[in-house]
Amino acid sequence: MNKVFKDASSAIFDIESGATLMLGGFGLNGIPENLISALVQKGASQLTCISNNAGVDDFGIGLMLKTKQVKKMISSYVGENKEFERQLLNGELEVDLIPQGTLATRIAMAGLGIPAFYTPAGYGTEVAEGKEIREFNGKMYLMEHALHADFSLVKAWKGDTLGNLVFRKSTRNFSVAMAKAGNITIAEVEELVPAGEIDPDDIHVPGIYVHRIFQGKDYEKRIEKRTVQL
Amino acid sequence: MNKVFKDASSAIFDIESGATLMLGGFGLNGIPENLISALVQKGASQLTCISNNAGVDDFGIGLMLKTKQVKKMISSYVGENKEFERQLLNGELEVDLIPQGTLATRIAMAGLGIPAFYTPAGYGTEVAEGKEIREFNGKMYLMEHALHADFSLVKAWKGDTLGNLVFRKSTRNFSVAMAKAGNITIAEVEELVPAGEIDPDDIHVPGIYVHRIFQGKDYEKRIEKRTVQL
Amino acid sequence: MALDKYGIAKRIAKELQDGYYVNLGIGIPTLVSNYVPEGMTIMLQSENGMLGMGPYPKEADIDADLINAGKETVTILPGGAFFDSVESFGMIRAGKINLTVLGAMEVAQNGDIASWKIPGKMVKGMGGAMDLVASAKNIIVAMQHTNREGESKLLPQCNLPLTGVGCVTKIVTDLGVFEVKDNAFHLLERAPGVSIEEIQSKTAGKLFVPDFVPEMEA
Amino acid sequence: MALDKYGIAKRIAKELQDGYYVNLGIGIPTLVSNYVPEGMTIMLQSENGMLGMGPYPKEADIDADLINAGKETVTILPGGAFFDSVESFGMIRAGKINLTVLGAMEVAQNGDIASWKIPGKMVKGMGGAMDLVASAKNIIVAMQHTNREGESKLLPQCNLPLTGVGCVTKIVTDLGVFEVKDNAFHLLERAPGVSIEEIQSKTAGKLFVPDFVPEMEA
Repeated sequence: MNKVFKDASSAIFDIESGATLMLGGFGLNGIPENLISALVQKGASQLTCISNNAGVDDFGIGLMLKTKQVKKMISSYVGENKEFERQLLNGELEVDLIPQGTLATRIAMAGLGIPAFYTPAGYGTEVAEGKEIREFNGKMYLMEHALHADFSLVKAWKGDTLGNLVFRKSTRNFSVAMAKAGNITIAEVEELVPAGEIDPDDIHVPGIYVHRIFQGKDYEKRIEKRTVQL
Repeated sequence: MNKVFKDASSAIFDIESGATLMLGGFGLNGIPENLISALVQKGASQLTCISNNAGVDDFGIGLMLKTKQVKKMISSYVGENKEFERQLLNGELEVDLIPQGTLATRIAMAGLGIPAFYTPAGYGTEVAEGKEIREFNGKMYLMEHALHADFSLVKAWKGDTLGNLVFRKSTRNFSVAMAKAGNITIAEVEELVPAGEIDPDDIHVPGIYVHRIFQGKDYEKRIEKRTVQL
Repeated sequence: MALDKYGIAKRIAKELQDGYYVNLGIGIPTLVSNYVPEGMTIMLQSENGMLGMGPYPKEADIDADLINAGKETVTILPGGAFFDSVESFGMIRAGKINLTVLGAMEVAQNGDIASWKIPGKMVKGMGGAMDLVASAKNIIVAMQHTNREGESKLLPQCNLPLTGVGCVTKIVTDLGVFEVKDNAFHLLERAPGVSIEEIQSKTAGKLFVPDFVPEMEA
Repeated sequence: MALDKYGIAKRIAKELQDGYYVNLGIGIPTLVSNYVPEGMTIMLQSENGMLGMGPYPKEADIDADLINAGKETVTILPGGAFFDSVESFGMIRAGKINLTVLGAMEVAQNGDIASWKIPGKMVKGMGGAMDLVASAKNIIVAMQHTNREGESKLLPQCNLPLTGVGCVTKIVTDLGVFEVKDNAFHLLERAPGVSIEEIQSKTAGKLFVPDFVPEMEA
């Protein structure tokens, strides 16, 4: 069993135009920098990208928007990106906006093998249009479906050769659920260690979900809003 | 904010007869030994107990069966207990048997604020009787509901004064989901440490779910099947 | 004198109770954390996956792996915990958050809230707001009483697309504190020096004014 | 000569492929782990919350905090992971387990399986069996061909309460290997020295016997 790849471009060898991708991260926090660069280089287009945000103009998914590789974004918040706005208003880009908790949970349900569930988020709003509405214990809920992807691209702090992943601080965000929801999950890590080096009590994503892993390089980890205490 | 209690009996002061309890553990692995002893001593009766198993004759929930404190068991497997069998056959005990994954997931959904979901487990069997059946992507599923409890009683390895919990090895089992599903969650730990001593990346159950915590004592950790390599 | 944004935040901080788990939205709500009474333990949740959010870091402590839901660099307090977005919204939906404070564009007298979209202008997305308002038991809206055009934001019904229905329980504006119940805004307190007449003139929705309306402590 | 339980386990081990994540039920299925071909990496899942389950511990290494789904003390291999029951059944339902091996009381020619209850006798509960059979794509049943009364366990339809419907893909018994498809048991291999006539006489369900049925390698 070999899950270890040399680098990002070898790990995405079979991502073709038209694919549906999940990309981990929240804002620019914990995004798969190496994999995004490789996708830009490879040039696969007409992609459907599921990601909480769309990056900024010159970093993260913003890089893929610039090259017009993205056909559709499925996100909860996309307000940080001017190129995004331009393409959206021009009709070059489709967008599906989903409440953040619903988005996270739909992804999680794919990893849990649960096809549908009920959530209160969006009841009585335009998000509820066309959805099954149902009352449980006197409260109204919408039925939502699990969200799957052809490929999930995530970035973890540490990983081992069997694909076990550990995240650092707030970078777990959408990446844990996405890692479990991809038909093929590709993980880049800051440090790749031999199997057995990570304490099995501390693993955030067991290797069973991770099909390919490689040690990334040159992490920029750009900060969106640098706020400091005076 | 003070969540710390002196011991098990002070922590269960308001568990009255007729309450619905979740008790963590798998077999005798990771069960809340101190809390069970305190419940036996207190003598609250007519309890509904949600627990994957029912202990053995003289340990775990078996102790509460002996004293006839349990009105109803909700479990996936109860085959290790003769007193249980006797009470069941005599009609002294109600039992609701649920597929293990469905049981775990129904508990998890309570902690996730999701009232209902769909699972394939039990389709076409007597478990499906009376339940909504629905097809998703060509496969048949049952609708199942979240499972709540008045009190969740769990045992962790380490905990801090704000209720954060860490488990050891296979003891996480049902306890993580149950800790999140109780209206009041009471945790006993082998070691209680000040807030800040546990790495926030390694916490299995954040303290927001845990209302009371105490350091347990005299752990027996009985082994059900002592198997060794020759 | 009407409250400034710090005054609004300070007033909302009086709603805190020891041991509360609190979610503060971006903008004025974030400022509430500066007015936590001494000796009170409040755990702030950031919906990108953190409990126990602390103040901004010192320059030397900035960590790109640690941001809040507003994408700002922050710190974590002792006893805090990291988790993922699924768990984060799980605890929100399960009602584990004792108090949610967020901004709004409009609030209706039945508790409806609009805060995420202005048709025809750019749509940024609802982020976590729809999950929060659909789930929280105790929602306080922090906002200016009127919009930039001077129009009331407390309305008979919302004109903008809704974020959630019948969910707002209290509103703190620059002019006063309002409880939302029985299909009306109930005036609880006036900002220092603000008259009931001013509040009445700037509230488009049904306003209930009791016989005595205390002035807010300064 | 019919296979003993070790022979059944050994035959099932031939179905393993490098990199497989496998769930082995209690009894004969557990024995399969003793026959993993050398050089092959197989990760065993134990549904109480572990991947990478290792052999029983040495006496000195027994840890009461580490058991398998059969409640036996075990070990974990390098690269294994612990998790909770929710995640454990999540990976099962999501189809991440490549092979599931379990016992049965009865299997029907349409793939139905009965394994958890004998009405009138004690009911122990289904444990995780219903989740496993409803979710796994690749289910092999390991069992004796006949019950203690000598009656066939491969039936036109199950008589006992079902565990799952239309889910069994393969059966390995003491007498042979069977694929379950097109509403029939298809004989793939005979146990060493077992005749087709014996298999036919002990199979109550529809049996399809191809022209040539190889004898299993010893």
